[in-house]
Amino acid sequence: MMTWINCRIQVEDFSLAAEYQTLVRQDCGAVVLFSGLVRDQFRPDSVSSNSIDPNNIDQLQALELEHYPGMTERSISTIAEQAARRFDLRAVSIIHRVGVLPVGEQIVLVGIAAPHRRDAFAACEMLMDYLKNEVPLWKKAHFRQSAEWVEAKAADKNALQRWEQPK
Amino acid sequence: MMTWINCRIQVEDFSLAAEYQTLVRQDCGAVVLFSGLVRDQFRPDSVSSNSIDPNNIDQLQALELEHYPGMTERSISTIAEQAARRFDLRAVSIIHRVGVLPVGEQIVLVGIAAPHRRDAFAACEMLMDYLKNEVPLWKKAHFRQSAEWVEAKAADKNALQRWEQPK
Amino acid sequence: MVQTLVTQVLFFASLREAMKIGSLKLTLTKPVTVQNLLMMIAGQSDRFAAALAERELLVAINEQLADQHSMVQPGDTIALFPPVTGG
Amino acid sequence: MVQTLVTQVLFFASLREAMKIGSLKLTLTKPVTVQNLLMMIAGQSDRFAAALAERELLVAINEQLADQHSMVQPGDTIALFPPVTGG
Repeated sequence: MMTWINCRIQVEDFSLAAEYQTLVRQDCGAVVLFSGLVRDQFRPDSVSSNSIDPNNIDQLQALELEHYPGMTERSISTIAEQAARRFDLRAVSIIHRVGVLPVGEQIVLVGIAAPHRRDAFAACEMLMDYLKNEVPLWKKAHFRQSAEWVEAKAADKNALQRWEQPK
Repeated sequence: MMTWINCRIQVEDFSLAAEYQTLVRQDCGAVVLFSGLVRDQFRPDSVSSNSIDPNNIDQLQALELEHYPGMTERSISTIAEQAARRFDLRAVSIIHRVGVLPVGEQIVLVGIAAPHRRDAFAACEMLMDYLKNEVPLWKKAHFRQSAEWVEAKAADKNALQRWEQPK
Repeated sequence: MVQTLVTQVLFFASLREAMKIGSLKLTLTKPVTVQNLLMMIAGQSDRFAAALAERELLVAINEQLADQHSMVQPGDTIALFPPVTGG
Repeated sequence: MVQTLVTQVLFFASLREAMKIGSLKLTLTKPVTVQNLLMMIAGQSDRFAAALAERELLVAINEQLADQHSMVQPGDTIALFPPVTGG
């Protein structure tokens, strides 16, 4: 059974509603959509990092997304194809934005259409775990008073173990 | 932390895009949406059920959804509150349609907004498993030449075990 | 003033169709188990007896899921239905 | 005609900032391991050496993830970067 796969890296925002419409099809009873957004984050002010004074917190303004043009697209297509081989899917859509994204902006969309919900949920989660670990994208957090590269999380790396298959 | 909960039973269609907008909030990095749709189904014609002649298949026309007014709403609110106690969620939206829904129509929407994706995915899956097992809703399948009540699936019942917690 | 407490029993989905009624009313003089109540209904007609016997049944008392051994109080609203298939 | 095969090395994210360059070109006369290549780059300046030493590094050869022991052929495109944080 063929799976329709649509992967895009873009600066522009995307419409979740429009992507949903491209995913829906008559032989699919389940559509799962994941939208990742730039979330309000706070941290102690860099000049007084031991303070718990609420006036001394630095607030995230934006995330800056860098990528490796060419490899990023190829890498996203590869994980989409892996998901399509592993689960019974009819449509996969992955859109990842790059550039400077202020708080509240959409970063990433993963959408899956499948005959049954378990395949759709599993594929969507697997693709998010792979996006976090295997695709050349990097986030820089711009706070009001400073900026720093986001560190990779052990929890994201550990999440990959769920998808390991016996050889 | 408060969780905003919105549960509705309705005959009318819903807009996934509009529900997404109500879920999005600045402290949430993850929104997961599940949309369940009436899917094309085929089965051997009831007058020749042993035949594998492709001309003798009966095609689903619509699902008819019956509910227990009052208990259905209460039961959906209860499972939403259970999910909100168990996971770190900021918004939960559950909409379930009733009445006659032709192939291609939306049946159910479960939407979750959470600071982190794992809570959002888990809550959305848990709510779908509970909707399939604990909420008084019944589907009748109307084929071209016959109609029959949908049987509860063992797989849906087994799925509940994932959410059992040690006492 | 003595109030007669009517116990209403609702049927849904395939059970409603097999019973050929959506609900019936009973007057209970004392609490009974769900199992007792089913026997009382089955005793009213062969059709009811067959409808109740031929499928797995779930029961709700006042909109809360219950089981065969739960007590039904006079005035309660009981719902009987097959396993649910929503979602 | 003898063609000189230039090996391009790309840097991304925090590594790019620490190197203060996005890429550099090397002329390899024979295949080397990724580890050898890193030593060649580190040997060019103290800043390069510090930038490469102070973080976990991932490597891609011709847009495919590789490791320290993978062979780099003259003409390959190499990318060096910190662990990814997209999604």
